[in-house]
Amino acid sequence: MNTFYLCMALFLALNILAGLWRVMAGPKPEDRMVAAQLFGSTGVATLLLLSQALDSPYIKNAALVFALLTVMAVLAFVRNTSYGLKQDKKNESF
Amino acid sequence: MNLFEILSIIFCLCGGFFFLGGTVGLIRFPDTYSRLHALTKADNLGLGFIVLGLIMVSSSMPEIVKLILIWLLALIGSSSACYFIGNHMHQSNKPQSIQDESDF
Amino acid sequence: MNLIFDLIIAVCLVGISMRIIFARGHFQAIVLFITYGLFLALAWTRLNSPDIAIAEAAVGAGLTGVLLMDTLGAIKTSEEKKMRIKVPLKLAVMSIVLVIVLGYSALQIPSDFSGLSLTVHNAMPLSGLEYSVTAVLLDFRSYDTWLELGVLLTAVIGVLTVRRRNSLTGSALPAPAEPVGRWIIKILLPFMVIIGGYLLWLGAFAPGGAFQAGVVLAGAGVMLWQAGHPCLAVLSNSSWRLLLCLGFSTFLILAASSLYYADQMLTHPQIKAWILGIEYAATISIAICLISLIQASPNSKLDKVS
Amino acid sequence: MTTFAIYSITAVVLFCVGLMGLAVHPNLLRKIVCLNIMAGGAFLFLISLAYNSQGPEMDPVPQAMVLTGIVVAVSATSFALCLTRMIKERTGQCHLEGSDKDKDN
Amino acid sequence: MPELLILIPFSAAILSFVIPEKFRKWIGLTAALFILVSSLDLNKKIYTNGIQRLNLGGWDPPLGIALNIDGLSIIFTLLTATVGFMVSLYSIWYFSKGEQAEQDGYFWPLWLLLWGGLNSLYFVADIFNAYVVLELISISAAALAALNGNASSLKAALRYFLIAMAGSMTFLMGIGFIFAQTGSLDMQTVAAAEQHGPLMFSAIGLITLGLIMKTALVPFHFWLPPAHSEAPAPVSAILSALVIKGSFFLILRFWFCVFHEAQAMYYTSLLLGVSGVTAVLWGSYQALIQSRLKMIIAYSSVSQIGYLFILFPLMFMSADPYWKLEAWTACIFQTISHGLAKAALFLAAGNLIQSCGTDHIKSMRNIAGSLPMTTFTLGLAGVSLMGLPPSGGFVAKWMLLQSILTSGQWWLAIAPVLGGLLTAAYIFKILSSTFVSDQKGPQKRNISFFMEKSALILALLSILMGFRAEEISFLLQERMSFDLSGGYLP
Repeated sequence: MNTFYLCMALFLALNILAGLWRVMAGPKPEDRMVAAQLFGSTGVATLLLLSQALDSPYIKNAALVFALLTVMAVLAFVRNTSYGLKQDKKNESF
Repeated sequence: MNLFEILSIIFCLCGGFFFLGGTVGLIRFPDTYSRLHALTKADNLGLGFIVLGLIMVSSSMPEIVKLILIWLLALIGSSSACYFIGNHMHQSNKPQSIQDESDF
Repeated sequence: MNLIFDLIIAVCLVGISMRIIFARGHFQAIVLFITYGLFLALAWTRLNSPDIAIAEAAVGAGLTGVLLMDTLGAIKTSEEKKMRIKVPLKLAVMSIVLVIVLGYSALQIPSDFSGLSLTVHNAMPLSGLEYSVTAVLLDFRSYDTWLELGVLLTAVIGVLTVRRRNSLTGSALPAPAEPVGRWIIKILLPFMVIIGGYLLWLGAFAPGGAFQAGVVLAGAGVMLWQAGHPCLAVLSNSSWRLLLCLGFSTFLILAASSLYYADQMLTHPQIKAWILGIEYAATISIAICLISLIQASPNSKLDKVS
Repeated sequence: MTTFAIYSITAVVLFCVGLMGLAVHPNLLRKIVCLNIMAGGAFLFLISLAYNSQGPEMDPVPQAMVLTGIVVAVSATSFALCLTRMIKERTGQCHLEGSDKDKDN
Repeated sequence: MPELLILIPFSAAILSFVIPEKFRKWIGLTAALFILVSSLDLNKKIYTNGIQRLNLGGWDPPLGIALNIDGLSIIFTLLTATVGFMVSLYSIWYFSKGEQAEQDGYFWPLWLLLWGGLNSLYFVADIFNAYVVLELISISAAALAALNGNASSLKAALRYFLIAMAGSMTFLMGIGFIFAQTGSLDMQTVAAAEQHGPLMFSAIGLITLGLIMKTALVPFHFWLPPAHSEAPAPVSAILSALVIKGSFFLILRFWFCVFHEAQAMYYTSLLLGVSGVTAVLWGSYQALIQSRLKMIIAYSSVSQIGYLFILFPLMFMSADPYWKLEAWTACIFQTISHGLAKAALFLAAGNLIQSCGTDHIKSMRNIAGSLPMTTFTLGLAGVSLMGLPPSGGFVAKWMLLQSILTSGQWWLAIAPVLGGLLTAAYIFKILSSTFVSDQKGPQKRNISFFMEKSALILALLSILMGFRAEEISFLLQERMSFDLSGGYLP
């Protein structure tokens, strides 16, 4: 059974590897960011499968943290462009 | 091998299939919007199936709750990230905006 | 099967690191670096170190990503066009020689290497803790942890010095225009706080602990700040400063009082409550320091202009 | 080949790649990223040692060392990035070569 | 109690970070006084009672972390306390007026953290602990180097910091190799373990490489001159007199306490010797052709660091234990006298800059008339750097030359002979320009009494330490926790 999960994890890791092509090819920064997003959810799945395959339940916490925090980089990406600053001035309230 | 394990395998395979679809979409689709679309949908579904597959073999209730929580958080995270990227693209495609690909 | 997995992770790590160096765009390099963090997290998982995996997931995916993206946003220029990196032959040869020498000696590591695991294992009952990594961090080698908190504090003071800041006043960002930006914060923030607390609680007997919890809480703070909330700037200047040095000074007080009472620095009664108290102080201070590092680095006046 | 051998050699390679990148890349942001690659290599080496240990459990000491190291690396990275930003603001450049003149005066 | 030397600076740093800015300097000065007193007290204890080894947290090494206080630690602690106290005294007035005033609030917490880090480094007995302390020192030193806030100092600080971080990472990798070989982090246990084979070879290489990057030995010296010359005067003094000595201290600790893998050390020591001789000549030559006073002093650091590394080939090639001991003592003497003299020079240069507004040699006309005491300080410190009797520098260079000649390695003698001549040349270059009298010189500002005095005292100490040579030799020869041929004493 564990071998199966490991195989699945391997398969997902290969998926990420394939997705790396998009990061390198671009052409727009958004494309690269989309690929990074793929790595976020695939990474969570890989961590979950590995946790099952290696019988270490605490890895699930790593997946949890990963799922929780990946969006931060995207937020930072969106903020740090001219658009982010232009739009921000319209709405100053939280 | 009991029924749950078989179900788990089936679900995980389904999940893997969706992930594969997402990756193929990311690589093959012609423009950013459709890539974004393919990717987010397929990946969230794939993650859902994998979580389902792992729930089948998990032993305790807290673990199941944690798995579902992970899926929900990933769902929230990736859908809003998708929105941010899409919205960002939409805005920056308007004239007078940065298209500086060498630095970004 | 395990070995194939290991090999693929290894090849990916090396490939990505090479690509980070040779990539022409900085943005691409940063996205690749985030991926590098993900693969490292997979490697930690495979190597049976959930603690490091959690920390790497939080740091690599969250904080370092934000730091690098923010800096890239601040430094982007049009003058520096795409440049191809050329490695001088001499340097390439030197690197290869270094790899061969170090790799050869790494292969000589005896297979019966046991490290300190037995020593720690035998001392575990005396420490009053159930989880060995936490025991090493907070009990056996607490001096290191103390100084590590000192490093974090020094970095904060360093950033404040470079920025000529005395407080975080004026460091708030404008709020995002879209409703989703505000909505997601409201959804995710409670989860972050709860999960941070959960990891802290877990640290006493399982992988987790002060640092992981601190990073997740710091993530919550940084998100709040990204959403336009003043975040740490709502604290009064003195309480913010006190919170920054909370962890370091807790250890300091412990060191001084144990020197006075027990004639030996950093000893404490082997009761769980003591260690947990230190751990809680360390968590808060780690979170506050990390948020301050991110929040203090932009210069509000200059960044808005560019 | 064992898991330990694979990871320790990878660690060495990552370390050297990071060192080389630090030496050749003129851009400061990239230099700092390279420094983090080096750190990743050093951490991976320590953890592979912990994995290799023949004790009753994984050796916790290298794990604690790496946790400490990660905190230190994050602090150092953010401090260095802050300096980079400041240099960019002052000189308009993002590398260490060239003149050290202030942009303003 | 030795722990106080760690506790006092750290508590003062926290206190000075929390309280309002105008009180910070008084906290700093009080702490400096306390540290000076307790290090003198500790010196007396070690001198009479012998070395101390303390376990922290109630755990014995290798499980816990220990502190190891021997003659070497004491000498470095005393050097740091002396220079630190004088620099603190100087800084109170230096940062009180003009454009320096806004740096005052930032200076004290960083400097006290740095001081605490240095003191913990001198007591270090655990190799991973050494890494953490080194990082503490690097970050605070880089932040201090950037204190000016102008573009060139920021660049210099970042260049320094990147090298220091690369050095730390290399050092950490070396720690990994040592741990892999010996399975321990405690220096005493590591020293007792078997050490041969490629693992230890790599470890010695990595650790030495990492530390010489931080010590700015040629060819890793390029970061030093800008970083030291762009910083404010007290910071330059701290960086050149103490911070590079900190990483040099660690090299000594590792080479003489931890390692005893003879073959690897033999080859590495040859390399270090060649680099050292090159550094002496190259640094002095560069100092000679500079036109700014602080650049001359900074390049002089590059060359003076070179002398320290001549120790290594002497130690591993000379067979006679007596001359080994002589070389060892010479090296430590050189460290102390260079620390004191260089701090005095940088403080005096700070006085000149505050007085003339610039540190170009050409604009320092008539300084001897308007600032006689500062000129005298420059002269005294110069005497020590050149190695004229009766200065500490003379004792160091004399002993060095003697052990070079008896060991038969004539090529090493180039360094003290040629280096001494070049040093004399650049010191005279500085001094001669101060005596040019020029009635139309720019308006000179007055310098605070304490700023001149603290520089002068440091210069005097670097001369006078030649008279206390016996006590220092006693500490170095009888109060060591290790044997010079490698390994800890039982």
